[in-house]
Amino acid sequence: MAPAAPRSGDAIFANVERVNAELFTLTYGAIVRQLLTDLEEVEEVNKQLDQMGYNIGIRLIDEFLAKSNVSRCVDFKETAEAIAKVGFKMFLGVTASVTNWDADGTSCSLVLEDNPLVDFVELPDTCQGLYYCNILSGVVRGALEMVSMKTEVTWIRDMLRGDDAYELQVKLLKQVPEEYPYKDDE
Amino acid sequence: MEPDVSIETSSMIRVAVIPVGPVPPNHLRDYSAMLLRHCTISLSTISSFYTEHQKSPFSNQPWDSGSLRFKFMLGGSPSSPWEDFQSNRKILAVIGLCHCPSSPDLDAVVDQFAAACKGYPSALVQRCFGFCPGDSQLEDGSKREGNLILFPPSDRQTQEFHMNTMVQDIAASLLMEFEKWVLQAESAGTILKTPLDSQASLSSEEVIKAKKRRLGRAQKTIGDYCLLAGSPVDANAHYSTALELARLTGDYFWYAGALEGSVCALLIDRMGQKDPILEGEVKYRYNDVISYYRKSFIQDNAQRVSPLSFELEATLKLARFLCRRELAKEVVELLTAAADGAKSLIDASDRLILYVEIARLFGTLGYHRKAAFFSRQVAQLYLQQENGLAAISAMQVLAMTTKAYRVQSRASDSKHSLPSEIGPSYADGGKMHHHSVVSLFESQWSTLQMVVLREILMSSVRAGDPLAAWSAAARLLRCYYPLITPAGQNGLATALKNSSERLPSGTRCADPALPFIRLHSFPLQPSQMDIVKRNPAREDWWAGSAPSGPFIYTPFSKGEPNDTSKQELIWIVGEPVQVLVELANPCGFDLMVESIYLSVHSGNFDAFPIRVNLPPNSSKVITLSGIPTSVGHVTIPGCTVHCFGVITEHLFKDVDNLLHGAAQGLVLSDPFRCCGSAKLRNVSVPQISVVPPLPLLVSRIVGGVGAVILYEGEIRDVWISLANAGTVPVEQAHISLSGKNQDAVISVAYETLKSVLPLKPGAEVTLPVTLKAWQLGLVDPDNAAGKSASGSTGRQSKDGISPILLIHYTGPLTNPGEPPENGSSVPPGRRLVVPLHICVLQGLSLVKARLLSMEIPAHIGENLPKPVRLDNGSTEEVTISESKADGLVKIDPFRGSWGLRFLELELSNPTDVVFEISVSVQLENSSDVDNPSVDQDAAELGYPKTRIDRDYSARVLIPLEHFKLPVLDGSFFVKDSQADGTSSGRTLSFSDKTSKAELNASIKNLISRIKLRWQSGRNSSGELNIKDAIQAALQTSVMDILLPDPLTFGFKLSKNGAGHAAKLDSPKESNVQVPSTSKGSVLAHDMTPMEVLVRNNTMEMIKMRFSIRCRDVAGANCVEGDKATVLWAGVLSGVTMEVPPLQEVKHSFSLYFLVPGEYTLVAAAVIDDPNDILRARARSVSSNEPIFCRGPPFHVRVIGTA
Amino acid sequence: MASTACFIIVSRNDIPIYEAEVGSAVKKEDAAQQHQFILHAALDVVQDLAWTTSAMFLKAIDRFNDLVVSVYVTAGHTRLMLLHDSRNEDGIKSFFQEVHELYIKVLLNPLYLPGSRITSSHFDTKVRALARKYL
Amino acid sequence: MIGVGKIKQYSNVLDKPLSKGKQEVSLSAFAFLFSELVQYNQAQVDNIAELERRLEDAGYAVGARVLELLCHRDKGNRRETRLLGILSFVHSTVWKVLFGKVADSLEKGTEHEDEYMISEKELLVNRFISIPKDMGTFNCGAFVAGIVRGVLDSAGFPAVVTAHFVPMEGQQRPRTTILIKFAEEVLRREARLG
Repeated sequence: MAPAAPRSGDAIFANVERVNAELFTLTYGAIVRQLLTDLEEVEEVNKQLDQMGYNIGIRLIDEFLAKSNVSRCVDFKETAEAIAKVGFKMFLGVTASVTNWDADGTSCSLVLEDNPLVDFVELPDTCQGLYYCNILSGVVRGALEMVSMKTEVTWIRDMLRGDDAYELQVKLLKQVPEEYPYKDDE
Repeated sequence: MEPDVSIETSSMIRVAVIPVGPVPPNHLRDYSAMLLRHCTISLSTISSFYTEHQKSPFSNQPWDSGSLRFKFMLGGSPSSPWEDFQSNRKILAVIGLCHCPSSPDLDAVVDQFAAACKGYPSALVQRCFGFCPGDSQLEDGSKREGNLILFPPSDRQTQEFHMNTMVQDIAASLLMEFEKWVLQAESAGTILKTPLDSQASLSSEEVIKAKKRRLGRAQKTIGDYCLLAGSPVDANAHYSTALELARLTGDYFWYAGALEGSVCALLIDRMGQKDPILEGEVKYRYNDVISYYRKSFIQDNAQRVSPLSFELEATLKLARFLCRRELAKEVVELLTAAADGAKSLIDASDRLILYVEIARLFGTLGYHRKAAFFSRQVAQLYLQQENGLAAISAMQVLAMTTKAYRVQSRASDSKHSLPSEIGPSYADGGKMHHHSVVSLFESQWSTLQMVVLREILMSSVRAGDPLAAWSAAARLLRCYYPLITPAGQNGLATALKNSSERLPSGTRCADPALPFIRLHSFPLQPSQMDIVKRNPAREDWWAGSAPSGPFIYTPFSKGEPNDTSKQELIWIVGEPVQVLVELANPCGFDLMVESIYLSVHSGNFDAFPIRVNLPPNSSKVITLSGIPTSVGHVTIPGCTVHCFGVITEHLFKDVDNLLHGAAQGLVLSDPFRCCGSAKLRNVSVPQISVVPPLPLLVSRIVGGVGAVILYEGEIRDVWISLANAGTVPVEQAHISLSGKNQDAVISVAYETLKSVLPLKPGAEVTLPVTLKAWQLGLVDPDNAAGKSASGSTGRQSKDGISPILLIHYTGPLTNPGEPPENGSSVPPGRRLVVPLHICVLQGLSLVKARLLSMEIPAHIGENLPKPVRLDNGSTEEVTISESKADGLVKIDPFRGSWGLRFLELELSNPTDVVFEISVSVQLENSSDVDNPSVDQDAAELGYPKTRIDRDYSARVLIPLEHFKLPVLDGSFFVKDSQADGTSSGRTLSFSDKTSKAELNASIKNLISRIKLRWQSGRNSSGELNIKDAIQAALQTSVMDILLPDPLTFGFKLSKNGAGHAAKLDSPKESNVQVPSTSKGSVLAHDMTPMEVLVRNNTMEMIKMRFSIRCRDVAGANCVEGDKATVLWAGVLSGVTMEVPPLQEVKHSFSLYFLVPGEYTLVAAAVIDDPNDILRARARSVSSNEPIFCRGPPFHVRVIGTA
Repeated sequence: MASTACFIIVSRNDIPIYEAEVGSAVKKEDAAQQHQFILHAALDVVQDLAWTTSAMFLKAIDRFNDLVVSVYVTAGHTRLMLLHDSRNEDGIKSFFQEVHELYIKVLLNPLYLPGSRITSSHFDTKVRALARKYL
Repeated sequence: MIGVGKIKQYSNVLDKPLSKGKQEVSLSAFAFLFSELVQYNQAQVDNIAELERRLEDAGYAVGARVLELLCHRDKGNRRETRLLGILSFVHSTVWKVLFGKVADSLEKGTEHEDEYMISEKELLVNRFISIPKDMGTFNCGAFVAGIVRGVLDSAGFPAVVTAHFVPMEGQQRPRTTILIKFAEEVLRREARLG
């Protein structure tokens, strides 16, 4: 069941209110820096970023559904496409491509050529093991959970680690009926 | 070149000041100081000494405003080849300083001085001052004329005045000399040469040239003298002519000189006031001066002599003149230019002077890095000359640079303040802001810093200053070890050792070397934790104040380091404390710390030093201990370390900052991390306050180590001994319980404790505590879990479940040491926590309890069997109870026991010890209120003990008949009917609940009278909780046990009846039979009179119809029916009678048995219009339903006749 | 290319955050140290000069013997300092400008703490390349 | 190069040209991110002051970079050496780039010589944040204040910068004023430069 008239990401992005990407990038950078200072352990930082992302995801989904009249798509495939083509575009102004579907269509990859989070980021030796963009995986996870898709989101490729792109693998764990989001940290 | 030159220098009269004869240094210093005070003498003051011989050449000398300037050259100076060129370079006067006491012979003095003056041909005036002369010297001196002036001993002030006049005199005579000189110079003129004028070839035109130039040079020189004479205007006049002439003759060098002079004259004239115009003028002219000096550079004799030094001096002079922040740019340019000159200077010492001057000027300009740079150049020049003095100067110069390079020793306290001032900034926010962290490590320019420190080290070694060397090496090693190769590190270590060998033992140094020391933690002894704030107002002084230490609750504890800073510690005078610190040795050598101890400035703490050895690249956590010595606050900024032969203080704060920087990647490395030590949040020293000595109780369980092991329900005493280990008596002590299973503590001998107060130091008291083991079943789930965890044994010695004795105790309110008013705050109390570790073992256990009933029919006889219920009768109590003792077990065959019930308890003993159990029943008739002798009734029935071996089980029978109530009386029965109300619909007025409760109450009452005690081994005994079991067992049939039937029936043979029978047949037979009958047997074919006794057990009259049945063995009715085997007389059925309350009614009848055998008589009654009580008792539901009542069966044995 | 050239970046807190001897002359340790001493001393001059102009390139602001110090002050008062014996102002200027751009990129990395040492090896190689190109 | 689809890969970020500052992301994306920043820090602190300090800290990191970037890109490598210069730089250049508009006003403190105020009717970061009552005077502007301080401090104009709500008559929402108090060394230097 294809959504009625899914507006293209670009169209929406053109209409939504926007801010300078640099402010966004630098602010995110400041956040990561703070986390590194506070938590000290890179692993902890990854966790925290993912958590933040999750918090965002579960709130962001409504706006997404509202702005792009993507009618709630039940099909995981459609959802993935929507995220990649519309979601990323309307929020970050970049488009992702969906690839590497597995046989039973429960796992795919969102591939980003570039994303505004990482301008001029270079991992120093002290930060090896940091998933700088981990917030994105959280967002995707959170958002999908709100359309009742429990997923596992992991980084396959990370340009900061010398890969040629950012690849998020999204694995559909189970498609649960309506379920309210829990906030495990508070 | 000359040091410290300024534009004004050319106006200064040089005076050589030389000691004459031996002069002790301190006096020399003193005298010269007196002299140096008078370096400017205003003309006005010297007029008195001045006498104008001929017309003074200084026509417009400013007598009122002008002055002469002196430049005293202590120890004199060699005459300069440039004297002719700049007259101010000449030594124009010589002053001798003589300490008369040390040189008695004044003539000798005079000669010496004269000799000395020979060295200064240019000197126009010579004076020798003789200080504190003896009387002889005085008078001898007064005789002589000449230039020996004696300063008669007198107070300082007069001496000063004397000195003043003397100098003025000198000034005057100099002035007169100048006049002479000038006059003759103008007339005669002199040949003025400088080293520049080549001596070599005096070719003809050279000579002519010289002649031409002479005039100009003379004018210039005259100008110089005018300046010296303090007459700028005259000077200026001469200079201008000189300039004119010099320009004409192309005598650039002298031109420049004259120009310099003119500028000086200008300044003198303006009395040093500076306005922009003047400044501009000076700048302009001096640039000329410089350029002309440069012009005057002559190639051919360049290698021998060059005007360069003058050019540089001029530059420096100008620079000094302009040296202000606003003009920094120009000054810098000048100085830079001057610096460039350095390499082309021929004389090394000139270069030295140049750099010194440049450094100074930069310094005054506020360019400290520049200054440092040139100072370092100077130092290097010094180091090039291989001698101790040079080395010392080098060291001193380098020391000046340390500030700029941020490597200064702590001895110069500026750096010392650094940590402290940033201290708070991050102590508050846990994490520091990045930028502020950065600024913390401002200017860590390690490359330079290491070089400088190395140079300082080297120079101080050369200069033979071991302390300086040590400190430099220490700073190097501590700050830059990561950049130094292990070999280098070793080198520094040896450097430290070597220099320490030259130091007196116990030398302190402000700069710490190794190891790195950080605060690790404050381990808290329980004694410290359990200090309780004392509230003298209230009796329970500890109430409301939690013990200090880790128990304080801080609302904002986000795990940030700052909450440790909030923490407060209380230490007690005289009680040792411990602090853990971590040491790190990140270097490649074994570090031997001779001693390390906490450094406490508050001076009320005795720290115990210890000795540590740190292998290469290792860290250690060590415990430092000490004893607070006096009340107050203790602050522990760091540790005092004796290492590498020197004592240093290591501040925790510094290391904290260091680690901070390391965390931010701003410092080279984290010494602890690189020793493989984990990172830990930097602990800040807590607020430590020391309180006066307190008593200190220590407890131990007598004879018991570890947990007290008890069987379920066991009761035992344990003895706890308390000893006062403190130095103050315990004056108050209160024991309270806390923790789980508090009821396990039956009693604590509070009084014993109270009685021994005050408990003197060293005294000890032992108090018994009676414990009762709780039921394993009843322990709460969490330790039940623990139980399962700890296996089947069920040992629960976990602190979790054991009760705890809390003993709050205090010393005297004001401690003897100080008067109460300053100890206004009451010394705190203390809390001793004595956990009573109880471990309960499963003991004797009740398997189950059952109710058994036994029915044995009674045998008929002449007299009724004593109804058991009568036992409760108040008559002849004792005997009855005695008889009962065995009656409980034996059963009277005649009486039988109908509806008798037994409680059977089955017990098992899973333990490995033998248990002896004894059941006892308390005979207390609580229901019989009107019975006066209730308490007497509270006698106990002992049962013989039963022994249960290990792993066996046994049964105990308890007859319950004694609980039967005598009367089915209202008072009790109302209660009972309530109890039963549930079943009878009419008693709805009673709520189920209460009725149930009542029932339970009565049951409890019953149960509580049955006790089952056990004993095992010597001292372990207890009571088995069987209540529940019994309750369960009784619940159903409790009514039957408690309540008697409303009616009881008893049969007996009536005697008279027997007699009557005897009449019937032969008397002798009857005689024979009587005993037989007495045995309760009956003869067949014989009329046997009997009677039935009906007793009313209630309080009301009972109307009823009753009948008697007789059955044979087969149970067939043998009275009625066709083949009846028994004939009868009297009424057997439908007998109606009324029995008054608690009365018996007799009904007689006779039976005639046809067949011998066994018969059974039973009486049964139907009660007419029964009352509630009866209904209730009978549990009848409806009101009209008849109520039956049936007596126990009676056996009759019928014997056949022959 | 300059025979002697010592390039150094000094943070606004006067901490050297990058050092490179980029001269063609054979490296001698004590010489290198001397270079840094000169540069360190020059900071005094810079700190005054920097406020007298809004230009970033301050040209040659100091010298010692035949070594000249040229300085480029960024907006954030990070100072690019070059000690050199050649007199090729334009080359130096463009060198500074390009390094400045590199520095900005480093600075934009949120994981780089302003004022701390620049450890990126890419940066180093690029700077040296620029030195070869312009000095 | 954001949002331009396929872009060429760079071996290293240093090869990547500096952006022209034209790229954009959706406001809500920033809003979400920012609220996470606030929430995270809120969880780290005990009191408002500390929270504001941390936000300011975060802002500072941004400001320090913005200064360097903008002076290079938008000011053609000119440094601001005078007080008014740097202020207008903040008020116009920085604001324009970061918030898409010049700040509403830049005024000099009336009573204090060393105080200046930049005011915004509706500061970007305050548009989507509603302050719970119990947080009293807390102002997310602290982040912006931090940015300003970062710019000023890095440019050599150390100052204390704070954000305040200033109620406006006729408006239900108060405006936010960034109060700048310069260190006296700055004023002294200004005096010297004349």
